[in-house]
Amino acid sequence: MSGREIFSPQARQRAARFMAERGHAVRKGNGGNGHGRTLVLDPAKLARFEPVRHRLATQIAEGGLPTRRRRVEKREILNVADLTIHFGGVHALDGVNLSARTAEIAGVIGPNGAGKTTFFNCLSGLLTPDRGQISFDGHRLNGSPATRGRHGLGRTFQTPRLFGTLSVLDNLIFGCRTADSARREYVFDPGLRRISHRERSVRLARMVGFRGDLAAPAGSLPFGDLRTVELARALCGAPSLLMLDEPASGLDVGQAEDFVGLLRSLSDLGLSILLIEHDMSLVMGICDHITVLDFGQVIAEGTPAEIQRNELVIEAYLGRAD
Amino acid sequence: MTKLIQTLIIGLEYGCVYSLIAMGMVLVYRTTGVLNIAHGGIGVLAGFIAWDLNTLRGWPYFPAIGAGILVAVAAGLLFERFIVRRLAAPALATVATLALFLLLQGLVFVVPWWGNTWGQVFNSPFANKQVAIPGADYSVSWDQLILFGNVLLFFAGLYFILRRTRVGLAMRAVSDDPTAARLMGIRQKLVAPVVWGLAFGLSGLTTMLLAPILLLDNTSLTAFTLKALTVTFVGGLISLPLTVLGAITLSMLEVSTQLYLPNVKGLSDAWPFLILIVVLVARFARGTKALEDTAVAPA
Amino acid sequence: MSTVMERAPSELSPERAPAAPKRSPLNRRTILRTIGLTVLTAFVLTMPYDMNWAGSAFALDYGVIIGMVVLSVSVLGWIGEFTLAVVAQMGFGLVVVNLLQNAGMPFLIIIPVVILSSIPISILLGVFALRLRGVYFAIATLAFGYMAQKTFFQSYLGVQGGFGGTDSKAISRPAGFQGSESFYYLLMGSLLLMALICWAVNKSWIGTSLTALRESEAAFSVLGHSPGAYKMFTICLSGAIATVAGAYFGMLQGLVPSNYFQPALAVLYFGFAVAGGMGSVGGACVAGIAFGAIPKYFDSLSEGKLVGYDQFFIGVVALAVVLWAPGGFAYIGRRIWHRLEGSPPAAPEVSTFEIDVRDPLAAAAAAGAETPDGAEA
Amino acid sequence: MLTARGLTVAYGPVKVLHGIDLDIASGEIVALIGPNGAGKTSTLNAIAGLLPHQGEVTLDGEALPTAAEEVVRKGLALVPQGRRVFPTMSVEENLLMGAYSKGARWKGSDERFAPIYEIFPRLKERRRQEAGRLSGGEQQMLVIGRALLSQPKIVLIDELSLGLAPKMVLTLLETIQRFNAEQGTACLLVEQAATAALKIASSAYLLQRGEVVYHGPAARLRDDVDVLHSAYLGQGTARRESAIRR
Repeated sequence: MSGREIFSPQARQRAARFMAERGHAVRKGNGGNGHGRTLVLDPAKLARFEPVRHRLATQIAEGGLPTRRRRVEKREILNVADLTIHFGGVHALDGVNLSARTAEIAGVIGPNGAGKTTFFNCLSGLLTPDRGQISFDGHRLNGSPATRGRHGLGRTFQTPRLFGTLSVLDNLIFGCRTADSARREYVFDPGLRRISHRERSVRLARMVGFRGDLAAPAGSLPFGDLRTVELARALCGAPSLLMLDEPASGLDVGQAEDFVGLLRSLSDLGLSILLIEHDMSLVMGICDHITVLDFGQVIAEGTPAEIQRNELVIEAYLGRAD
Repeated sequence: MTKLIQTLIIGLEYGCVYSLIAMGMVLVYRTTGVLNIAHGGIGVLAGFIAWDLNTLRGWPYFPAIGAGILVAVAAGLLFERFIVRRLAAPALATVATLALFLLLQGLVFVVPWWGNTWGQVFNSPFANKQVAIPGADYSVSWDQLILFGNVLLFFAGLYFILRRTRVGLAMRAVSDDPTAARLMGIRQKLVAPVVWGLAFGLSGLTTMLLAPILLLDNTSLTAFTLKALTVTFVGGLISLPLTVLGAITLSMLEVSTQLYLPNVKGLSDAWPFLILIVVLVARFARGTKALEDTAVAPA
Repeated sequence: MSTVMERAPSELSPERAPAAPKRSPLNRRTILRTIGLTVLTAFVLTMPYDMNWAGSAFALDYGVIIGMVVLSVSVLGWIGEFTLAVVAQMGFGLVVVNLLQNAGMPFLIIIPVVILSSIPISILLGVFALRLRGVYFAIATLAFGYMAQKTFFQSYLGVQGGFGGTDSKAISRPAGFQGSESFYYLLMGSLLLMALICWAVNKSWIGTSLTALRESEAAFSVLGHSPGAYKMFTICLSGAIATVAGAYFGMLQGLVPSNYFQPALAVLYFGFAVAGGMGSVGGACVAGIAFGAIPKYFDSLSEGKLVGYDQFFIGVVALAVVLWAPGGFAYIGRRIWHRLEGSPPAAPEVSTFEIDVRDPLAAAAAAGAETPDGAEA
Repeated sequence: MLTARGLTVAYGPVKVLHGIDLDIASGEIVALIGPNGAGKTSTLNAIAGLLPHQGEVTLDGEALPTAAEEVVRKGLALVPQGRRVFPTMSVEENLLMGAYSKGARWKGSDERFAPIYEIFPRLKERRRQEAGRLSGGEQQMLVIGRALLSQPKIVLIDELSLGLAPKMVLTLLETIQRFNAEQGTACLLVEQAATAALKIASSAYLLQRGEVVYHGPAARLRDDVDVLHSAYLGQGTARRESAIRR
């Protein structure tokens, strides 16, 4: 049974229910918190995301996506203060402050060379900043990338870094091993802890929409699948904050829309997401909060609507309009 | 006083040898990304050919060593053309130089008339000629003076080539930024043979200069090469002046421990390792911030 | 795979499902494997007698020890590094055996102690490995080996000709294994045991993790696995093998002068490992035994007239391997085996040997310039 | 003068350019703009021979070679992204390398460099300094000067403004404009900071997801801030795109 098959009437019902639920969730979130989503899904947007919903429904029908919604507590999970790093004379990051909350999607945008990826590398411990504090989930974040990974900081890379000669399944199991050895709960689906690595991997792979051969070496996958599998691997590690570095670049429109739906759904289930992305319509469409970097400094932050109106941002992207 | 002069002269002598070898390796590494492990081996080949021509066939000394160096240069060109160019990755080419190193070390035994003995005497015409140093009970041999002179000449020549000639500038451009060099119209196919020829020739020259001081055998350069390898590390495998500085420092330390602290067994031989540790600590204390390949500094 | 099969057979690729009913290649494979294993066992058991025409089993003993050393070098290929300190580690093994034998310890105690004694040195090297990669790490190990030979071994074992002077530096073979043939069985047994351990480790999740580590250290570490621990483990495993090999080497030779432990020899062994296929267990054993034993045979055949030819030919073989089969003997062997089995040819495997010679930062920058994200980010 | 037909670039399985067409007349300044990841840099690198590509690229009716070191000899110079000076070489030596493809030697280099020094007097002041120690703006001057020394018919400049202060960008753009007016060197500018580039360009291409979504006078794109805005910050992108196509 592949994703293309026609569903049973029950599956169709569940799908419809899910779609309604999602629409509801988005609007409720909008009213629920002060600075939340000013983005109201207008009919044109909805039409654009129709394929996503369709595909998500398919995944649910296959038992992929968790559908049970829980009450999600919103609190600050990440707080970065005064993060500074320089390479030679270049200040790649210069006093960056940022915070992220549970069950929200925070976006980091900025022109080329603004320091976005460097920021991620500092957070995940691949780079040591010159200065600055990072507090994560209540305690100060320092130590090796591995320790941070075990504390629940998951990430993907700008160019997907799968373990190419290992099978897709092994890649995912690799993530699951972390989750178990660090005794982490799956924020977005607590039930996952109770099933075997293998089953868990299969479920998460299907959840992110991977339809290929799980036994194939990961290096042989087409590019879009590399991204989805990398995301699934990060999810297998049971992160509480997921950092995605340009998750949609190199994907075609359909895949990108899948991504949007999936991220939104994960975030609704309680996962915090920090996102670097170039595709502005995507960022504006899904982020709750956006931080704009330029020359390593935060030049603006706010809701998508605020960012779109911000003069400084427009200038950073388009140059001075004089 | 005598001891001091002795230290300086012998230290300088070995420093010259280390830096000659190290510079040859840095040159290749910087322009092609290959660590030329065969550097010592090539010198052995050149040395034995020169010895063969001079001692066995009765050629005069200078044409013989000239021929030896020419063979080394030719070997460099052939190695580049038929092996390095076929191997896309510098890492594989590094392994190829390792294979070449083994091959050359063994070659001495394979040529029947070169003899299976360890070490051949290959004296220069200036053997046993010495110059006394005024005011000290010590004299410098002509061979040592020739070594100094040659090294100075070589440095001057290299300086001239790298600063003033088209091909030298192209070599520096390639080592600074291969992609930008291509955009300037510099053809790697023209630069690489020059580099390999130069490096192999340099190795040959080093042997010629060393042979009168030591015996010529299949490992005459190897021990030096290994030490020089640690010295290149001091320059981060990159900087020529730093490499020379490292070489001189190492040799001075070695010689002075041997002369002043003869009782501390093994200290003089431990220096490469100790220097290495100091450099490592300095390099990493200052912080290469990147833990891994992901961390690309912004352009 | 079983869980996946049970859950949703269709989730596997369509090619995999119908492949199961075909039984004939499976049978052929079983037969071939049985034959191969039998022949190999028989050959290993009778080797000293098979090779009788060529001289004493001494050469073979020597080869098996070199096999261990090459295995030690090759194992380090799992973390994508190469070491030039194996010779020094051998030396330490030899010294430890000498000390223990002088203290009157029996063989069965000596070997475990030798293995334990290798750990501090491995950890010292491991500290380097945490900081340095590729050629930089190799140079550090080289400097270490150089220092060990020049200072410690020279003062303990003495230089060539001196032999340390007294009988107290002589090492004897364990009781019952005095003859070359019987000693061979001890050595071969040890080598097979080491190979088995390495093979099992490589097949276990540790091996999977090491593959992952090689493929992307960044991804490996952000997933919460410590690269340092895995590197340290591999270096300790490699060090233990080399140290035990050194212990056996001392037993084989009796007296070993410090000259033997020159770092240049480590370069030679690295060449063997490359020819065998870096990271491959079987390839390393075969290459080590072949390159170790064959020259010794010819040495004894030619009464020493052929000394030195070995390096030349090993150089030629290594060059040929680099040019035409970068995966080494292991790759060639796998291809032949697949042809015999009639299964599809092995995927054009990239050599496991991938050292990045350039500065990691510079290499990353260079690579970044050619990849899409470097070009646009 | 420079034409590209069906230029396609792929990194492995990922296509980043889907067969684009470009035309640049001699003496023209053309801006190639678009958001991050649109394929601008890939376009330049492919034309200059740094990237394998499909499609036909001709200069003055003659097909361009596919190797970068040969392309420059045909009269096309690329100023790559990120100010790729030769850091350990002096400013003079960098400039000499610029003229390498013209067979330059030290002899006569002063006359050769004179026009560059005239445009960028700062470079003359620092001609003996190591290029790696120059400031970002000076390095950018150096790479532009270096590219011009190969006496190209057309120069491709990638992300002139990256990491530079806005004022410096304006100065550099004015210089390019001046050089273009005086020498008639055509120029293809790749810019993320679109407004400034559009000011000096006569025509423009807007690239999105590896496809040309607009080709026409630069002025129109400059005046229609909305179009640009949507292309970069994604506001009702789809509708705007179709409007442009019409």
